[in-house]
Amino acid sequence: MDYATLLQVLDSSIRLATPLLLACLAGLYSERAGVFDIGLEGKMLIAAMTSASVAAIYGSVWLGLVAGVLASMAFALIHGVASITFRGNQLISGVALNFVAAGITVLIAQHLFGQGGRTPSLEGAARFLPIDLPLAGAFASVPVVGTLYAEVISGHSLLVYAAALLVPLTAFVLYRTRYGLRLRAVGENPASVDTAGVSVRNLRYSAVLITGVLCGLAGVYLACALQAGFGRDMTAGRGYIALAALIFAKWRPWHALWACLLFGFFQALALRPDVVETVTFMKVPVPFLDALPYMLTVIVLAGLVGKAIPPRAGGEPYVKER
Amino acid sequence: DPAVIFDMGGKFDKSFNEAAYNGAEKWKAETGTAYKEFEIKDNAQREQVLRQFAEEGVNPVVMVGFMWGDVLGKIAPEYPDTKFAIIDMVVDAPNVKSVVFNEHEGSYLVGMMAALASKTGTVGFVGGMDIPLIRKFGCGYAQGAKAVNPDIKFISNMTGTTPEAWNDPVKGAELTKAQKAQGADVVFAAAGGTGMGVLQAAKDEGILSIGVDSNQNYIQPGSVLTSMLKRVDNAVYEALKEGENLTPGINVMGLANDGVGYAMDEHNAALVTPEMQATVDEAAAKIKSGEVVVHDYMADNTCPAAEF
Amino acid sequence: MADPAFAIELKGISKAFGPVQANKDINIAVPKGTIHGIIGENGAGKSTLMSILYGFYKADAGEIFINGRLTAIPDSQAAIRAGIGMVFQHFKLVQNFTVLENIILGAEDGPLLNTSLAKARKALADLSREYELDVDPDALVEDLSVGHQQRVEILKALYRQADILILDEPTGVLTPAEADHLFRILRGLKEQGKTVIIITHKLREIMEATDNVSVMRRGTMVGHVSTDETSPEALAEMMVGRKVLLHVDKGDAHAGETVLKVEDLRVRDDARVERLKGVSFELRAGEILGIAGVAGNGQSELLAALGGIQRATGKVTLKGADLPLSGAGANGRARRDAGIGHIPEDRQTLGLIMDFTAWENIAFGYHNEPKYQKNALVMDNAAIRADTEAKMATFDVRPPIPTLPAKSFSGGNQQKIVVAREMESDPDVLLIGQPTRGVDIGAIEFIHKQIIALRDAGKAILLVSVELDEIMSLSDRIAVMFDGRLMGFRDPASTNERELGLLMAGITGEAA
Amino acid sequence: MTKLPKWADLALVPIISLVLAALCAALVLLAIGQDPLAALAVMVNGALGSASGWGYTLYYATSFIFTGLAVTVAFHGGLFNIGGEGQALLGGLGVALACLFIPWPHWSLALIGAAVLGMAFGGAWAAVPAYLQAKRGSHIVITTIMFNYIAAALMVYLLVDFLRPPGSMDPASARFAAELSLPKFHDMPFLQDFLLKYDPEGAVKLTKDGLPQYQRVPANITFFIALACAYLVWLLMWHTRLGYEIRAFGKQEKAANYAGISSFKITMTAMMISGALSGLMAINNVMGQSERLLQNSAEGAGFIGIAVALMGRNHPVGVILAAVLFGFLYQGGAALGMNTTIPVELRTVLQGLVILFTGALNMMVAQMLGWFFRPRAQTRKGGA
Ligand SMILES: Nc1ncnc2c1ncn2[C@@H]1O[C@H](COP(=O)(O)OP(=O)(O)OP(=O)(O)O)[C@@H](O)[C@H]1O
Ligand SMILES: Nc1ncnc2c1ncn2[C@@H]1O[C@H](COP(=O)(O)OP(=O)(O)OP(=O)(O)O)[C@@H](O)[C@H]1O
Ligand SMILES: [Mg+2]
Ligand SMILES: [Mg+2]
Repeated sequence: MDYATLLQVLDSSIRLATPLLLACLAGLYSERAGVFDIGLEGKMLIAAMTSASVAAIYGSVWLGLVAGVLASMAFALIHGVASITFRGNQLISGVALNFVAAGITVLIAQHLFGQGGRTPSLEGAARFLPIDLPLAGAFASVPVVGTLYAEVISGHSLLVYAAALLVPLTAFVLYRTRYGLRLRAVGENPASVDTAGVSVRNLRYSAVLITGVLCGLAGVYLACALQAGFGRDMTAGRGYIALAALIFAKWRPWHALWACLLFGFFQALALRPDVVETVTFMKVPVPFLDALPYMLTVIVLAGLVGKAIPPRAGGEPYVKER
Repeated sequence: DPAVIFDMGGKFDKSFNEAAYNGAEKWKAETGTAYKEFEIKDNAQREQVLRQFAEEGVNPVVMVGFMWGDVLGKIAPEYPDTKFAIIDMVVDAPNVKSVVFNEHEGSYLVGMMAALASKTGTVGFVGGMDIPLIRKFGCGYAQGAKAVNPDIKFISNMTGTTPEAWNDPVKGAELTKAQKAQGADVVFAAAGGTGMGVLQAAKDEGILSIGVDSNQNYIQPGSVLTSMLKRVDNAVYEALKEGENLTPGINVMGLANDGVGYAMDEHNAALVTPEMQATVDEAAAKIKSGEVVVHDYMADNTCPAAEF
Repeated sequence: MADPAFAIELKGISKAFGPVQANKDINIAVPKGTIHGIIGENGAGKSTLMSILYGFYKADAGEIFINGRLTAIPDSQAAIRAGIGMVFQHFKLVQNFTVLENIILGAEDGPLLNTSLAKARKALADLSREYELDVDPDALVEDLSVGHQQRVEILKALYRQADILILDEPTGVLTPAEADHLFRILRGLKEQGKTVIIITHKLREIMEATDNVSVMRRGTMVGHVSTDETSPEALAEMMVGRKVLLHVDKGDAHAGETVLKVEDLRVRDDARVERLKGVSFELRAGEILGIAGVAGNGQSELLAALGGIQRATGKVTLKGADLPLSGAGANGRARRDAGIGHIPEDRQTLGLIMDFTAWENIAFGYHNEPKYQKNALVMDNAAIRADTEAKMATFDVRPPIPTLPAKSFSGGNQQKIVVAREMESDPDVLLIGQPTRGVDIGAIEFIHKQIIALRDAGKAILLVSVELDEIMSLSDRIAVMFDGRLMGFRDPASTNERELGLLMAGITGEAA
Repeated sequence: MTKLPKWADLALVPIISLVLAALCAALVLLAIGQDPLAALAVMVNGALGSASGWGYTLYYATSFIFTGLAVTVAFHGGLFNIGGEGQALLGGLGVALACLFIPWPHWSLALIGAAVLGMAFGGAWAAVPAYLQAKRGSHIVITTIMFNYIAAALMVYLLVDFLRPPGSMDPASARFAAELSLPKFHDMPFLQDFLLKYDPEGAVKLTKDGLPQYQRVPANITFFIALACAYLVWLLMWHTRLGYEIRAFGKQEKAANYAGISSFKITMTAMMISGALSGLMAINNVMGQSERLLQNSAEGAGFIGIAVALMGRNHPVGVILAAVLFGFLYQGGAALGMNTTIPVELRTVLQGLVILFTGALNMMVAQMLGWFFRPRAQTRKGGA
């Protein structure tokens, strides 16, 4: 594989890692607060559909972004009501919302546009376009480093850079702020937060809503940046892979970045059977490549992570009185 | 009443199924008669919908897509009084009309067009599901390109091996970007809904794309060089027009009977010079006359111009 | 109405958990600057009452006066504002946080942690010095001993400038020496004008440390007395509602042959920390060997290893045959087959399946017994139900309804189900952990009698309990466990609480 | 919270959950400009209104009974098996291999052979996530989801590269031998009388040979096997030692060791039984209906099993009822697609809503009911 091809694959990896990263960070907030969320997938999907629809109708990607995030937050709120207020089973609530999202997105898109559950292609201001980072043009001629900067780092849409910035931001919030301290505590031992006079419910709702916002961004990115419009089931299991990445990262922000880049890289490879073939010197069946990110997930969960201990109170509703 | 049944991509795939839909709509507009329609969602429905339409007395039943072949082969003999038309597949039964296309001929023409437009000397092909039918497209395309420029580099990728490959725009876009990185500056998408991603990525990357089945020039105006037309619309229209008197047997639609072709309109007028058009039209005439024979991949599962 | 001389005055407090009326119309007044004791049997509602005062639970009815002012305490934040601090029976600490982080949680100074941490570090140093509460502010709580974790809880309250400190059974996890240290601290707090409320089961502590005592029974307040004017016997009578025999009637032991021989038994926990550091003893037929000790010194591991539910190393022989300590043969079922019964310390997570019915629980662990099978494939549920009815009658389980789920029984009756199951299985050796924890006094007498009867029937019994009284009155021999080791054997007739207390603190006779 | 009487908990809560789910779906329909009542009419008519509608409803229900039971068994063991879909796909492979490569003398023998292989393949596919959960602590929910994707890819690979007959473009195997075709309802005495075809005058339609004509439906003999499986699962869970151990383990994992229940053994067996039940589904759809192995043969039945199990309160009787309900939703949804402009995705929405209300918001429903069942005395002073 020559350097140019490598750059191309890396470029593609970053594009594909971004929705994973956003979803993974989304899951991080919720799970750190003790609310498991297997419904990242559904939230991304509803956000993708909503943002693409609004962007298509009003021609503004920013309106689409707001709408997509709000839609995702609405789903997050339902999950919150089910798992925080009504102490329902968090796994089941997540699975259910994934179903609802898978169906309702198609119903609405079909109703709005009559194109078989797709939105029209987004163009111009209805879409996030790649932006060139400063000096990308100037560096492009510098061998190795310059081309890396110009080809791989530069030229992505705004949301890619936003996702990247969210990593240090999340690390800061989690480890250096009052909110982060309480968030981590409520996921470990909600009673400690409660007896310290802080509302467990409010904390968890806030975390679940942040999850909604970030999943929303992931969905918006899929529909309005990576692609130009919504198509049915366009998330294609990314929500689950993001969860696996979260476990791989042991619920830590920086590790989440590396995990998502790794998964993104494997997804990019799955798109390039030709590259895999030249590197491995054999014809790898395409289904195998398609399954690669999922197999990697299993391998990571089974072996590589070591013991990944989730936040101790995770998955359990906080029950004071039985 | 007649009925039209679409395959999994749905009637708004902007490509194959949509062409069928357009043909049916044209017939409806002309005759003022309604037709029944159905979009398949799971495989158990195939038998169900055929039976139900046949029982209801729908005639003829027109279905698009090779995936219908197996079920139709089983059902057609059970309803000898109902006429069926199937597109893209041959089903041998006395009450079935099978319409197939010479996609390799149309692809040959757009292949020439691609080679003529290419500045890099590299053209790309993004197929949908990896089946002989799609290789037939690719092989015709490669032959056309080589006819213009024997040294041209031909890159081909298939999206997948399942029907999902018809509807994976993300992968379509990534494959296009990869092909561009390998030098391609014209990419032909023969991939149903996946083609949307190809056309989009080509536009984003500033290269040319070629649409398929329907006229897709309008989708990314100024970036779609042309579209390989496969007149599924005509086939459906004809079948509906024949109505209950549908003539059974195999109907091959090629260049000679306007079954395939390439699209010119205001959206790609600026991209295609009169000289290019003349060259392609000349080749078309030769194919029609039999002077040039384009190899059909499905005839022997080999391709003289490309490897898949 | 309320008297400002009282730091706390509760009027008409009621609280129900579903069908359980935990507090019924409770009144209590605590004068400022005193140490006030609350006693009562398990489940009397002490913790509930204090949790209401701390805003952890909301009362169904009643009023709270702090320093004479009617104060609404909807949540713990309000309680903290009112100057109340509480150390719960089960600590409310975040295990993987540092001490400092635990201290500031909920009492941060601003949105960023840096300043809060710096301020807390300084304040903590002052507090530690002032009250002799030494802890490393940067240690992770999970690495601290229970005693140190308790200090963190106290510091947490003091950092929040609590004037009123509530401690819920603070000495259950402490050695006598640590307990003495705690009471010194509490007296210091009192001298500074702070008010302390302490819940405990230990009448000795009440007599030594408190100014006044309130006694609760079954959700009601029985009465208040000044400590000077009462005695342990009087308090016990108030607690239970009748005269209590504080000792058990039993005849002499007729110890027979050695049934169980344990040599150099060692257990490591999941974190590879050695929790049992080479324990050896012999247990003979017809005797009760009591293991005393502060919770957390390896008693759990000893029972778990012998009961087959924890991997161990060493050598254990039962009537001459080796017992596997790890691998396939080390599980509860294999032990039962070999003749070892086990009443686990924690009936709710180990001994019973709380969602199962009583009859399903009677078969728990014995579900493979031939008498419970109809044929090779199908179990004989009717037979199990009949058996359950019989056992419920013998052990006076109330209500005697086999189809009721275990969780619907009270703690004492849950315990009777476990005891019935394990005793009636006629084991050669019975491992008993905390047989009367959470059990009311009537049931305690009954269970004690059963244990004695079993001994007299020639069974070998290993009894683990944190209640020294229980150990002293039931055992034929006593061993004290400290830090994963047995500190030598004592004869109950010739030892006393003081000696055992020292052993529990790891101090052997010679050194004391 | 007031404790509900048992009948209310078992019957009323699911029914109210269902009604709430339906109301939400109705809102969705209104929002997209459709008439919910008309839609309901089409669904009822399409799924129950005709003999063939029933035939399809019961065909789908058969699949859902299997997957619902599969989820139920695992759920009792405290394991949330979302991998029914993949296990059913693999089961399909087993069934197809049995039917394609073994020359069975009679369909009944083939059915036994196919069932065994289907169960073996489905069980084996569930065994891997079970092993990883038991030995490595990998979260079974995520691994089973991953195994669904991997199963789908594996099936594509095998179908395209090995099982696809030469010259075919379908990613599907060859047709099974005609003799292996399972008896359908229209082939069975008595049952077929419900499937007679009538001409407009109301007389029975006859074939050229003068025999009555029947509606052809995909519901087949497997339906009865599914019912038998429900009985066996009931027997297993509540009358055998293994079932006892599975339930005990599922309720209180920590206590299992105390009773000598091996967590490894239970995790493995519960998951493998679960996988085997999912795999067994393939005798319905692969052998009974399509009579060849198609790509994506399970078509979501594995996921619907989750809803069916939740709705059926993880009891075989409930599972059967819920499976019929979902069979109705499925066939009714197809009727919507055929007769209205409402997309079939409505049934996915309904499914999700049913799972949400029965599985996650059940406390809400129970709480609502609690107000009604509150003892009178308490209601009076409730205001205080
Ligand atoms: N969170 C809760 N939910 C339901 N019931 C509870 C809860 N907490 C306590 N109870 C019940 O209320 C009653 C009083 O319990 P409480 O903990 O106040 O007793 P206690 O006097 O502190 O006993 P102990 O000496 O065992 O600590 C008991 O019957 C108990 O089972
Ligand atoms: N060396 C230690 N390091 C860290 N924590 C300890 C240590 N010793 C005891 N603990 C704490 O004490 C708790 C109880 O320990 P253990 O299970 O051994 O108790 P036990 O004596 O058997 O009594 P009980 O079952 O009544 O708690 C542990 O969970 C742990 O938090
Ligand atoms: Mg208490
Ligand atoms: Mg312990």
